[in-house]
Amino acid sequence: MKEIFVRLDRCVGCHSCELACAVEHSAAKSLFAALAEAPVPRKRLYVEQVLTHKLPLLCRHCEDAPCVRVCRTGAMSQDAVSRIVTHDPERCIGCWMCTMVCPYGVIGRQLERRIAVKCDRCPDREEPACVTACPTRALLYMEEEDFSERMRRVAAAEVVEGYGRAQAV
Amino acid sequence: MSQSLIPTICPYCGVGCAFYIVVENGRAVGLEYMTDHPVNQGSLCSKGNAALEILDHPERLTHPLIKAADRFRPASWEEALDLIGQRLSAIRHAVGPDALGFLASAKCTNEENYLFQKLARCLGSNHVDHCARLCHAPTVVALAHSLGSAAMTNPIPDLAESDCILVIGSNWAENHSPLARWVWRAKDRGARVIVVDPRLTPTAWLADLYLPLRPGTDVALLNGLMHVALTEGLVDRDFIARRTTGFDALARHLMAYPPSRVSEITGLPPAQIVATARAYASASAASLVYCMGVTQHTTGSENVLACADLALLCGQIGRRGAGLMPLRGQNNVQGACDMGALAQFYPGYQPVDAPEVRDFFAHAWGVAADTLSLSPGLTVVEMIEAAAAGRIRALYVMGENPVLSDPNADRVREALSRLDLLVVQDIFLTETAEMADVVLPAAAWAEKEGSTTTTERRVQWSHQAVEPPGQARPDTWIIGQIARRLGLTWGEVAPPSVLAEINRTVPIYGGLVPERLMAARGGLFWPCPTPEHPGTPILHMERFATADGRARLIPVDFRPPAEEPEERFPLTLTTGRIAIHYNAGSMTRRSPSLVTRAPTLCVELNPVDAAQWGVSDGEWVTVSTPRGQTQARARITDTVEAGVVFMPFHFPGTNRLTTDLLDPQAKIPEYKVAACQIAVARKEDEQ
Amino acid sequence: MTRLVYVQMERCLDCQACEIACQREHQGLPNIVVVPVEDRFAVALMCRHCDSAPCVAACYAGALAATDGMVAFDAARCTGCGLCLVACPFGVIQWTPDGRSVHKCDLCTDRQATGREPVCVLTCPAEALSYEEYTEFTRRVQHRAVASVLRGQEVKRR
Amino acid sequence: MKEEILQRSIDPAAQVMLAVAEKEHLETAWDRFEKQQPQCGFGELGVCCRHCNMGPCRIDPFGEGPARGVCGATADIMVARGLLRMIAAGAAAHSDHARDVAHTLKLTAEGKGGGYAIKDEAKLRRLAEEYGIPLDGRSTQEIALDVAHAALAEFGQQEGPIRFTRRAPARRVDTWQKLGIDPRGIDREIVEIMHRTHMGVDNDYVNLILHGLRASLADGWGGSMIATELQDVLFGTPQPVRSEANLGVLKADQVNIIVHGHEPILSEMIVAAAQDPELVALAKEVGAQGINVAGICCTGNEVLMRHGIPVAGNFLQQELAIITGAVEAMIVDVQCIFPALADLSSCFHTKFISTSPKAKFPGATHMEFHEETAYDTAKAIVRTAVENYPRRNPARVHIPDEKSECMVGFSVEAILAALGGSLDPLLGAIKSGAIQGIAGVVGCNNPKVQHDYGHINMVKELIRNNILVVTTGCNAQACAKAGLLRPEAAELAGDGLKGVCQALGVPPVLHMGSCVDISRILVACAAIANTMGVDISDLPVAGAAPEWMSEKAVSIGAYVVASGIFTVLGTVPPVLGSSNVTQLLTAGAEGVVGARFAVEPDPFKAARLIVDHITAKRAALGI
Repeated sequence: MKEIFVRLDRCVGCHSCELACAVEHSAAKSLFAALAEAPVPRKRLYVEQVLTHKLPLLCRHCEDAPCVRVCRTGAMSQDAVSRIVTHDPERCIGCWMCTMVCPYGVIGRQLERRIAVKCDRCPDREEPACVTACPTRALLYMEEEDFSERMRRVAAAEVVEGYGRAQAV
Repeated sequence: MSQSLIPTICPYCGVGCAFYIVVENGRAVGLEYMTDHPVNQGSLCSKGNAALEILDHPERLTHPLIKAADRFRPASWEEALDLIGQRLSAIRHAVGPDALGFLASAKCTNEENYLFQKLARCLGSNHVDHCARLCHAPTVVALAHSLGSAAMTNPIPDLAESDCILVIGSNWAENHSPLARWVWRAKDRGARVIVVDPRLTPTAWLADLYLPLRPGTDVALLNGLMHVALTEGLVDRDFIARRTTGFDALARHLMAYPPSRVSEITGLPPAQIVATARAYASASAASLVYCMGVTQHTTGSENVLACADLALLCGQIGRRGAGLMPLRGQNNVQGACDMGALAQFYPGYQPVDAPEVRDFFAHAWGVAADTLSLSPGLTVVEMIEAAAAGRIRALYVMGENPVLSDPNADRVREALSRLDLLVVQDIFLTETAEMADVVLPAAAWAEKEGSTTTTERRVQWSHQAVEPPGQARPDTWIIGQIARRLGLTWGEVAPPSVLAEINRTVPIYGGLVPERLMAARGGLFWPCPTPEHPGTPILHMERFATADGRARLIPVDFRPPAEEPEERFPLTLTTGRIAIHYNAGSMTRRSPSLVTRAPTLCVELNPVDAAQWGVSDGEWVTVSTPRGQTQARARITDTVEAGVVFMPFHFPGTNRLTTDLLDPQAKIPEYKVAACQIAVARKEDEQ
Repeated sequence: MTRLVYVQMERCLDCQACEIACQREHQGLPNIVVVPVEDRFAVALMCRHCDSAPCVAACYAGALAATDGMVAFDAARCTGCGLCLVACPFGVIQWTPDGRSVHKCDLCTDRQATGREPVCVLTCPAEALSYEEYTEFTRRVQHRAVASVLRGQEVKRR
Repeated sequence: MKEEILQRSIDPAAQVMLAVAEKEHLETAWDRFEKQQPQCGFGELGVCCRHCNMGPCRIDPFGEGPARGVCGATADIMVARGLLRMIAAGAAAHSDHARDVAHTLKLTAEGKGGGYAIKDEAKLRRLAEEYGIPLDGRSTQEIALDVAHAALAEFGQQEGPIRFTRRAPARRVDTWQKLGIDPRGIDREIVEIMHRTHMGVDNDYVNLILHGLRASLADGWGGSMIATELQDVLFGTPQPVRSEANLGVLKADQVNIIVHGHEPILSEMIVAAAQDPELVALAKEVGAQGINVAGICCTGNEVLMRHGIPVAGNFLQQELAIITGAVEAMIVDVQCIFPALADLSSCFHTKFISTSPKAKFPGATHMEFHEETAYDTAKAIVRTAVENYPRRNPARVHIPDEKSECMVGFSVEAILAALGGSLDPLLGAIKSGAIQGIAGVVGCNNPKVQHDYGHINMVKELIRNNILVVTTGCNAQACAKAGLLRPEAAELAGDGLKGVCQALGVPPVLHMGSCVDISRILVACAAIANTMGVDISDLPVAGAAPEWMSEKAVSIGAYVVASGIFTVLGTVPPVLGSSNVTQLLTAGAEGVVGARFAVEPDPFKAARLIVDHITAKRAALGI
């Protein structure tokens, strides 16, 4: 299963992922046309900043997800195979329990109603729109093993570099 | 119908939350939140929300009562006061001033406590003490020794600036609830919160690390933390060198407390001890919050010294976010101590055995110097003992309920029954008042004015909102009337004029003049020596309050609790408070919205123990110790370890079980540890 | 956009201040309930003022109505049938002591008329309750999430 | 080769070169465009503001995030301010070009022009009359000097009017005056845009847009028109001439010199120097058969129109030309020149030579060009190119075969001449319906659109519907490459237009010049309107920019609409973030200036919009 990984040092806060997300969740799937839609398409991820650091926050599709646990109507559910947490607007009563337990604050609302909206990993796309949109590749869509391997390679390179420096001394 | 909002200070705990009383036609009709108060920011705990329920309570005392033939009869003020005056004079003349005992009140204002101890001392007795003895006497003793000043070093909102908050023996989530917002704000910034408590309390809910140590092993843990900090090089060498003395001796001493040994004593894994030490010592600013889990031991003073040592060793004191924070219990326990309602101190912690101090006060109070005694008085528990032994013959109790609050309650009852005169001045007919010869109806907090001092040394003025019920009168008035009948000429005793006298006699209160204090929203911090002084929110920033300005590092050794489980009493009883009730419960047990939520005494025990003793949840059990027994409803929970049982002390009963063994220095009883046993109550025992 | 009472559940320390404040404000009937869970957690439950509120759907008398972002209750119309109690997913509609009607959170409508916040929010010592717009609430949660992620990152860099 | 590479252009020559680029891993604008994907939506919508350092500020177009910048600017304000700054830059580009032309005329009149002469004295005299300059008994030089001074004065002039605006019908001028957008001076309006769009000045989007129109009019009826007219005076007014277009015009056995940019001042001299016997001899010496000059972009249009110098391609072909491996020198002046050319030419023997003191390029050889020493510098540049010929690697030469014939040079004067000296035949054809109307199709290339797809399809669609197309800029070159500028292309036109073209022997698409020469279209429209006694906005005419990309195009679009001509854009301008501004430009403007914008990326649908518009205008005129 692929996951969306965030490279924490890469986000420059351009909000492109947010726009791409909203556009992907529009009927027209085009920025210019989406502007005129009703309901207004909603983004499902959020670029936030703390001190000087910028970071896109998006649903982590937690295992044993709190939002699924608290949902009293079954609107929020986790796919048994893909582990993707999705939300069924038909069953949502807008009680906001999911929002209140989400550790990341990434369950949004549809403006016109108090209905939750959240990341669905772009089921119509090979790669989620936010990942495609990120100009600095801060977002990566890949298998967990691949991401870890990538991190290991970086770590190994650093170790080797450090070893080299130590030898030089 | 015009409504007015009168600002007031909550009568319950030492946090000093402020709120408004909505007054209409002279009656308190509602409560409104004061969102701009610097500590509670509008918030109130359950008790604060119910505070108004005691004002118009049907059980309020509304006229003086005199006991005749074991029954109370209403009396006029003249009669009651004259009777008290005559009896006190008679005992004083017949037996001497040392036969008079005075229990002041941490629920009363600074002005009232000041007058009360002034009355005792002008009568020649230093036997004036109050329940601070039962909560933070070790803090007063130990911190005065170590830091030179016995109080919380930093304001409560400072907690939000801490990067590590180490909580030892404090269940502030239930007992000082408004701290929660400040701790959460620190956590939001990434601070680590470590809670040390034998019980998994709601305070421990928000801990990043929870250390369930064995009751009474705090010194071992604290020494262990210092050992790790020292051996890992995490101590603040610069701070130690510049600001302290005694490091070498302490360092040598600590070598005896490696984590492995501390682990054996405390029952905590060594890794937790190491992690705690690292988090606390390496934080850029760390606070150490402690409360009665530290003080209410026979080793209470040593526990406090060890806390101070740890803070000093790591340089975690005298800065924003770095403080040593003993949380005081009652709304004015700090003030009552400041005002000299302590057996060994005049107001402002000036020792009674110093002749120059004695002379100063004799002059200030307009009495002959030899009227004032030079020998330190008896403390709370000692007074009870002296009463039992017949040495104390008259006891004047202002707003305390020793029958419930003192340890070994059965003995307290017995001792009080031996008195020639017991005068109780209170708002309700408490368990102690029921034993009194004369009961005087006092005004509740909102029915009078005066200043109180919070746990953070914040002195705040509380305004009168309504008139007392019936003939109830403010304590200052009552004390003044008694003083007059004992031949003391004090002139006016209204709170502002008493505060003006305090300004002159208590240097740390010198600048807290009445007009300034009444106008200061959020109060002022002592020390505040002059009317121009801004007050001192953080203590010890430049120097400590010792003679040489340096703090003393004082090695302390672990001693086991006085009473350990044995065959007949195989369990360890520990006591404390719950969110819904307050101390002896004379107010909260009469507050409908509170008492309905916690109507009976409970005893918490671990499922393992419950199984062993055949106790099921909700069942009545008998809890007994070598001193006595009581019934309580069992509450089975794994938040206490096996072998430990917990009982709140808000109901009659709990303190029949606790021990009156004392810390030798601070004379505090060991409420937190007693050996006990439990058994399912027999039908006929059920309450 | 309308404000709502949000609960940060991890902050609740079971002090029950909100219950008592609410009870005082509503003539002795608390509309918020703190439910302790396994002695390690407590959840403050009150009417969520659901968008598609099951209680409103269940109420045939028109006593419950979704208006202005809240579910309002009109006691005068209540027949005391109790269907709303059954429908409520959170059990926060309760019988009055006489069993003839129900009571539920009214977001302290009377107080709001004079610009004052609901009492449960004001009184909560732990700031577990907040009365705010949806975006304010999520923004705070997001900020904390970012901060904690970054702390992890900084530890890694160290 | 990847299919998508071929999809980048419909031009077969371009396709060949794109394949070569792909094979040799040479990066082109299309590759960089892909790497820029996805492009910033805030920028696309115009709701990103960097006008002050409290920002950058952005407005969430979906209404969830911020609705105002730090200063409080709404989407309306941000979009309007951003659009105005584009107009300012575009108007500045055209007008600064014009200033140089006027300056060259002045130097020439003073005898200081290094090789320039006055080629169209008749036009000079007509202009002098327009400016109210006495002619009697004065020498050409004296008159030229006065005209140059009069033109130069219009840049710094503080009070209007700008002279050529009065070529517009009186009703049009009246409209401008009523709206307060009759431009006062060329530089002034541009400067005022910069002032008004500074933080905290003009924050009323309507007020802002109106001033944008004023500044654009100072371009279209000022700067651009001055450039066109004075270039005609100096270099001759174009007359129909035949030539060739596309990369196939490069010659394998000759020294190939490409002139690229926008001004004829340089390229005229290069063309002359390339015929210098000395240099031709030198070329032979180094083994070449001769010197071949070809153009790209509007400087190419200038020499194409006046000298029949072949054109190697339009804007997006500037890199492809170098990739042929057969270019000895790419000589550039100003505007629309990729800085990427420096790196790309370094992969070949090609010399990338910059000439303008205003436009330097890292990695280029700078041979600064001044009017006083124009010919000498031109010779030096050409010599450099010739001397570079031996360094050409024949193995890397890929010159596509593709080139098309074209007939170009339809200045207003030339069209009049073709019509027999009067507009009446044209008006007759329009009234009869043989010609339904006239569309000016202009503008750039943009990798957002398949290269030339928008241009060619729209033009074909229009002529099929009997709409006479006049063209300039990169559209003109696209049409040239597609063979639409041949008289034979009349076959592609509807019967009415075909008949007229065949009768006159002209193509159905008339090449009117470079992008400043859109002013010629304005002049033509004004003349037609004046002849018919109506306003320009009443005419069955329209404008289109199917592949526009530059800020100049924004200014052009603005003055065309402000002149009363309905204009269809093929790429979306950064205004959609403000529904108010969008509404004003695409609807509200109609009631104000009698014309509006439309945006339609599909050239067929865009052509339909124009046809419908023209049909409606005809109906309104009762023809």
